[in-house]
Amino acid sequence: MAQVEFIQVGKSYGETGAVHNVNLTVDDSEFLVLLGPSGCGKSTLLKMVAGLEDVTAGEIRIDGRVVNYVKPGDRNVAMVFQNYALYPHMTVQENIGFPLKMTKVPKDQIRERVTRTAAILGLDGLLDRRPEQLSGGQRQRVALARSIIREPAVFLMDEPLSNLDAQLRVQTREELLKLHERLQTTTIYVTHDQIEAMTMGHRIVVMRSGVVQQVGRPQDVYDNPANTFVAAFLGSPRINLQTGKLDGATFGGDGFVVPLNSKLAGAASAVTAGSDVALGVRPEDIEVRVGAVEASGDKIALDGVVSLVEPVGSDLYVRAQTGNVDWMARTEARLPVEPGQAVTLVLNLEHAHLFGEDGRNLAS
Amino acid sequence: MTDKRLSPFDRAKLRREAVIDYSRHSINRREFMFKMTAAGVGVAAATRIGDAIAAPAPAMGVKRWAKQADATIRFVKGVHAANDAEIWDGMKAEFEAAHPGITLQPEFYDWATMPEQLTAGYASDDPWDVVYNTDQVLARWVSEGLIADITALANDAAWAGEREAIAPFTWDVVNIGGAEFGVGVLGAVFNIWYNLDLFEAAGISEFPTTRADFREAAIALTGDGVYGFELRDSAANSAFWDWFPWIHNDHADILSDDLSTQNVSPNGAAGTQFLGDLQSVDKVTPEVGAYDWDGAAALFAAGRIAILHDESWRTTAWDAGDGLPFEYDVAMAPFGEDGTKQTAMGNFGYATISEGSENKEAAWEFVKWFASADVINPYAATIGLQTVRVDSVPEYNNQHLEKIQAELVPMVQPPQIHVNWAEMVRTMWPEVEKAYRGEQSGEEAMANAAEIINGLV
Amino acid sequence: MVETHFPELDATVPPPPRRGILSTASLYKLAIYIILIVAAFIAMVPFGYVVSTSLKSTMSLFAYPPDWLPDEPTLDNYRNLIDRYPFWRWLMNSAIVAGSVTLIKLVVDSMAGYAFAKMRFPGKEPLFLLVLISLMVPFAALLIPTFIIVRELGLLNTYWGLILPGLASPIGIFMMRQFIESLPSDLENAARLDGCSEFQIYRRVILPLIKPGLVVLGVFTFMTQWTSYLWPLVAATKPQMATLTVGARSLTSDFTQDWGLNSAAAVLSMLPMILVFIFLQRYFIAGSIAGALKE
Amino acid sequence: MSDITLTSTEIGAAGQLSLSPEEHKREQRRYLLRRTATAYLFLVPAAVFFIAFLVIPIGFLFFYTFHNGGIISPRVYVGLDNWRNVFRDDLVITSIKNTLVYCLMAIPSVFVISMFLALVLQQATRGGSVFRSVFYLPTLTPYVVAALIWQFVVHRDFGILNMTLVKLGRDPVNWIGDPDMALKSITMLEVWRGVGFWTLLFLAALIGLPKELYQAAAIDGANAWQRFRHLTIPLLRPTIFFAVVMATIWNLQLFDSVSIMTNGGPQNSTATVVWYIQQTTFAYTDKVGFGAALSFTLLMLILVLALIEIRLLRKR
Repeated sequence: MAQVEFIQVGKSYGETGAVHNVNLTVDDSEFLVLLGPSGCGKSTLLKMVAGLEDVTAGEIRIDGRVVNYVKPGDRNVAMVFQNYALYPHMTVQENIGFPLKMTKVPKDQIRERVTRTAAILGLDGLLDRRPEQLSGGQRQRVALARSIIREPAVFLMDEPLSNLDAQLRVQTREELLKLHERLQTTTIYVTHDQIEAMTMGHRIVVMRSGVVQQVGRPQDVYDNPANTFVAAFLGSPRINLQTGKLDGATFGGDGFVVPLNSKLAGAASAVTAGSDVALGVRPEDIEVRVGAVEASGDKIALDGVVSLVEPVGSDLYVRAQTGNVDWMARTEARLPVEPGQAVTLVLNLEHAHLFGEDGRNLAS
Repeated sequence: MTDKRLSPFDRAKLRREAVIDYSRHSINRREFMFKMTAAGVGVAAATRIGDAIAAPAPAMGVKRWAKQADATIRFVKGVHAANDAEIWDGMKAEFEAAHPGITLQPEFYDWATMPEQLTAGYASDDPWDVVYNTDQVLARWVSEGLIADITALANDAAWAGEREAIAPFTWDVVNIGGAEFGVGVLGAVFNIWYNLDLFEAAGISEFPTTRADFREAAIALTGDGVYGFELRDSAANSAFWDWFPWIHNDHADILSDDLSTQNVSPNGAAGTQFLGDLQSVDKVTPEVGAYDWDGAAALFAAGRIAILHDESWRTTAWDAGDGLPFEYDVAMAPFGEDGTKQTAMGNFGYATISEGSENKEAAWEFVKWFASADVINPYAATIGLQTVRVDSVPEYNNQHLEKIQAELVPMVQPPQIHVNWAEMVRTMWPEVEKAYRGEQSGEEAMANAAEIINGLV
Repeated sequence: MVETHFPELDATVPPPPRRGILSTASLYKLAIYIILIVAAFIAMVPFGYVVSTSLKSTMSLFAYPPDWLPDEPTLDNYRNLIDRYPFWRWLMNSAIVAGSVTLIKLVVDSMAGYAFAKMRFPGKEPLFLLVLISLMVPFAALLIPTFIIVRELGLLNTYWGLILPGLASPIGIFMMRQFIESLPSDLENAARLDGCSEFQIYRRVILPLIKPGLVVLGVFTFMTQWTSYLWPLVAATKPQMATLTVGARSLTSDFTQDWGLNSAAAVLSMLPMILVFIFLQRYFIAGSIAGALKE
Repeated sequence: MSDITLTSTEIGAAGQLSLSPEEHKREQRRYLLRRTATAYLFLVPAAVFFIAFLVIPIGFLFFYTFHNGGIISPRVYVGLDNWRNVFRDDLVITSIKNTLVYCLMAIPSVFVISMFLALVLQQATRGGSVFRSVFYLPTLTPYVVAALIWQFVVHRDFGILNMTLVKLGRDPVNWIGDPDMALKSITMLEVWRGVGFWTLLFLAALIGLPKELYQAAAIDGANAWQRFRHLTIPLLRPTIFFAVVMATIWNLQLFDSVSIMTNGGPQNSTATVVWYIQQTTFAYTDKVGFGAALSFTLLMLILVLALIEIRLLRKR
C-alpha cells in the first residue's frame, strides 16, 4: 500500500502519448481512474509509473521514493495489461506463480500462494490449462491473479476490461471493486470508458493530449466539468453545448434566447457582456413536453420540433430543433412523440454550465 | 558542435527518444562511450590485421601449435584411382618398414579443387612436407617461395645413378631460375584412342599420320550413330590437353622458347583451323559441348566414337572385367602441316618438398623412395599412369599402357613452365572454343589468344 | 491480440459457387492435385534417378541406351562407400560442425535479435544497417581473409576452424529480429514488472515464444552448413576433418568417375537433411508465418 | 479552445522535486547507461563472431584491393591498379552481364512458379504436408549433389530432358555445351533448386492472410484473378518485398552451380562475378588484389540494386 506522487511529470515523444507537467497525488488505498480518449497520454502515464516508459521530466514517487530510475521489477508495482499479456507457453498456474518464481520464493510457498490466489479469483479448476484454452473473462482473471499474487504496493490497470463483452464487463467491474475493497491496494486504472470511470473510481483524472484536465470525485467532475472537453467527454448522450453571446442576463443562441438563472448569472459575471460563451445542458436536464409549458425558476421552456426519436429501452433520446440548433433530451421511455411533432423543451438550468471562450467553466 | 559529429541515425534517435534535458555535456559522454567502443574494436582489429600482415607471409618456420613428431612426413597428391587411398595404405607400410623412424601420412587432394586445397595448405601453418605438383602449377608455387630448393640433394653424388634414370626432360621442367625444385615421378599422356572394329568396317587399315588422311578417315567413319572423332572442347574439362599436340606439331606453343612472348600466332592457326573444320564443317564430331569428358569416353566405350582424343589411364577401366566389346588401339595426333613433327601431350607430376617443411631430410628420403623404380613402376602399373624413368618400365598388365610407355612417352612435349601458364590457357580457351564452333577462323582465334597471352607474360 | 473476426460476415457469405453441382468442384480439386503431382514429379525425378543409379552396378551405368531402373539392384555401392571410405567419419564431422553452428547461432542470433527488436540503445540503427549491408557480401570473396584469420588463430584443421566462420552470417540476426519484433511488447513488459531481468525475459519469455522462428533459423542454418563445401574444403586440409560434402565430392575425381558410388554418397548425405525437414516442416510453416518475413 | 492544466488542489499544490536537476541528470544517465550496457551485452556474443569473421575480413579485403601478390606470396602496394583493371577487364563486364541476365531470368521465373505452387498448395486439403516436403527436397540438396543430379537431367543422351525431347520427336538440345543455352540451363537448375524454398515462404504468408477480406471480396463479386491481383498481392507486399530483396542478394552471388556444372564455360557464357572472383583468388593466386577489388565492385552492385528495389517496393 502506498502513495503515488507525480511531480511535474512530463514525457515528450514528438508523437502521440506525450505527457505534460502532471502534478497529482494518488492516496494510499485509493482507486484512481485515468480517463481520456485514446492517445491522451493516460497509458503513457501509467507505463511511466510502471517503469516501462522513461520519465523525461519531473519525478514519480512511490511512498516517497523517487522511482524514475528504478527498474520496473523493483518498483513493487503490478500491472494488468489490456491484452492480459499472459505467457502463452505457460499454464495458468505457472503464469500466476511466475512473479514469485522470479523473486526466488521457495517452490512450496509459490504453490500455496498460487492456490490461494486462484481461489480468490475462482480459477481453481483451470490451473493446468494454457491461456489459449481460456475464455476472455478467465484470461482476465488470470492476469489479475498474476498481479495480485505479489501483493504489490500499487496496481496498475491498463483498460483491463476492454476486451470483454458488455455483460462480462459489468460483472468483472464489480469483482474488481470487491477485490480492491478487500486488498485495499492503491490502484491506478486507465480507461476510455466513462461508465467504468464513474462507477469504479474514487477519483477520476480526465486527460487530453497529455494534459490533465480535471481531477475529482466522479460525480463532482460530472456535475462541475472544468471545461467543455470534460463536459463533453463525460455523459451519454453528450452534453448539449450551444454557443452564443452573453447579453446581460440572457444567453443568446442561434435562433433562441435563454434567460440565465442566478447561478449562471453569477458565473457570467466573470466575463464581459457580449463575449462568446457556450451553454452546456445535459440531456437529462431537458424535459420534453407535449403542449405549452410555463417557465418557472430554473426551468426554461423552448419550442422545438422533434427531428429524431431513439428509444434505448430504459430511456428515450429525443432530438429536437429550436431555432437553428439541435437539442438532445433524455426522457422517460414511453413518451409518445414522433419526428415532426412540435414539442416544448424544458431546460433545467440548475445543473447547466456556462463556458468561456477558452472553454473553461465560468463557474470555477 | 557535438551534434555535427553524431551520425544522422544517432541524431534521429535522440530526437525520438527526446531526452529533452540532455545537455551537450551528456551527449558528449554518450558519444565518447560510443567512440571508445568503436576505437577498442578498431584497435583489436588493427592488431590482428597488423599481425597477419607482419607475419612472414607463407607462415613458414615457427610452429606455434602441436608440433608433429619429428619424423612424420605428410604427403599429398591428387587422387589417381578410386582405390588410391587403399593402395597408399600398403605403400605406407612398405615405406615405413624401409625407413624406421619416419612415419608416412598420405593424403589426397581433389583435382577439381586442387587450387583451393593447395593454396590453403601452403598458406596454413602446417603445410604438407611433400606435395605432388603437376607441371602446370609448379612454377607458380616456386615463384611464391613455397617449394624448397633441392638442387644440392638432387645432385648429390650418391644419388647420381638414380638421377640419370629419370628422364632428362623432367630435370628441365623442375629447373626454374637455375635451381631445381622437384623430382619427376608420374604422368598421364594425352593420346588418341581408336576403335579398330570401326576402322576395319570402314576399310581403313592404318591410323592416319597426315591431317588429310585423318580427315578423310574421320569422314568415312562418321555415320550410322557413330562419330568419326571427338576431343574435349571445354575449359572445364581441360580441353587444352587435347588441343596442344595439334599446335605443337605445327611448331607452335603458348610461349616462345625463352618464355618471353607468345608463340601461338600465327603458328597455332593451322591446327586450330583443322580441328574447327572437323567439328563445324565436316561435322564428324558431336556438337561442341554436347558431351563432357566422361560422356565422350563413355560414348567411345559404347562403340559410338571411332577416334577419341583422351587420356592414357582410361584404358584401365576399359580393360577391366570383360573389357570393351571391340578392339581398340592407341595413337598420336597426325603430323603437322610441314610433316616434320609428331608429338603427344603429357602432363607430369613432380614430388616437391615444401619450404615450410620441418623435416626436409626425411621428406627427401621419401621423395627418393617414391621415385625409385621399385616403388614407382608397380604403382604406375596399378593406377595406369606413365612413369618418367628411362631405365625401366612398369609391368603393366595392359598392352595399351605398355605401348604408350614405350612409344608415346618419348614423344611427349610437356607444357611450358611459366608462372601464368594455367591462367593463359584458361583465359585464351574461349577463343579456341569459338574456332571449334566455326565462329571464327583458326587465325583469328590465334591472334586473339596471342593478345591475351602477351598480356599475361 | 485484436480479434479481426467478424461473425456477421460469416452469416452473409454465400456458399462457394458450385455451378455444375459436385462435378465442377471435384474437377477443380482434381486439377489442383494434378498440378501438385506434376510439380512433385519434377522435383523428385532427378532424385529417383540418383537413387536408381546408386543401386546399379558400376559397369551398367553408362549403358546405351541407359536403364532407368537397375536390372539387378545391388547395394554394392553403399557397401563400397562405407567400407572403402571413411563415410561415417565424414558424417560425424558434418554433424558436429552443422550441429554446433546451428546451436550456437540460435543462441547468439536470438540474443542479438532480441536486443535489436526490443531494446533501446544508442547506435541501434547504424549497427542494424551494418548487419543488413553485410548480408550482401559474397562469402567467396571473404574466403581468403577468413582463411588468414582462422590460420592466425591456429584453428586450421580443427572443428572450431570449421565452425566459427559459419557463426558470422548476419541472416540469423536479421531473421531473429523480425520474429521477436512481431511479439507483443506487453509480454516482455509484463515480465519486466514480474521482476525479470533482461536476460530472464529473453530466457523465459522470448525464447519459448519464438520456437517456430528458432526452428526456421535452425533448419536454415543446419542446411547451409550441411551443404557448405568451399569453406570445409580449404579450412580442413587433413582427411580426417573432411565433411560429407568434401568427402562426397572427392569421390568424383578426374581419374575416378564412379557414378554409382557418387550416387550412393549423394543419397546418404541427403538423408539426414530430409529427415530433419520432414520432422520439422510443420514448425517451419508456422515459423515463417510468425513474421520472419514481415519486411 | 485551449488546454487547461489543472492541478488537484484538494490534495495539495504541486510538490517539490526531491532531487535536484543535477541529481536527476546523473541518475538518468546512470539509468540509461545501464540499459545501454545491457543491450550491448546481448549483442556482444554475436558481435564477436561478426567482427572477427565478417568485419575484419571485409577490412582485409579492402586492404588487398590496393596490393598485388597473394595470400602466400609477399604483397606489393600497387595503389589503384586493381581498381583500374577491374573496369578495364572484358571478362568483368561479361561476368557482370551474365550475372544480371541470370538474375533477370531466374528471379521472375522462380517467383511466378513458387507463387503459383503456393496458391495451388493452399487449396490442397489433403496431403499438403507431403507435397510441401517433396517440393522442399531440391532446396535441401547440397550443390555438389545437385550438380550430380543435374548431370542426369541435362546429359546429351541419357539426360531426362533430351530423352523427353527425342520421344517427342524433337532434336536433342546441347544444354550446357552451347554458349546460348548454358546460362539458361544453370538458371533451370537454380530455379528447380529454389522453387521449394520460395513456395513454402509464400505459402506461409498466404496462410497468414485474413480470410474475412476474401469473403468480403467474394461478396463484392471479385473473381479469383481479381482477388489475387487486388487482395493477395497487396497483402503479401511485405513478404514479396523481403523475397525480392533477398533473392537479388543471393542470386547476384551465383557461384556453386556454375563452378560445378560449367566452370564458367562454354566461351565464358556462364562466367559470373563470384565465379571470376574465385578464379582470380585461387586459380591465379597473384591476382588476389584484383579479386578483392572485384568483390567490392560486386558488393556495390548488390547494394545499389537492393536499394533501388527497396525504393521501388517501399513507396507506392
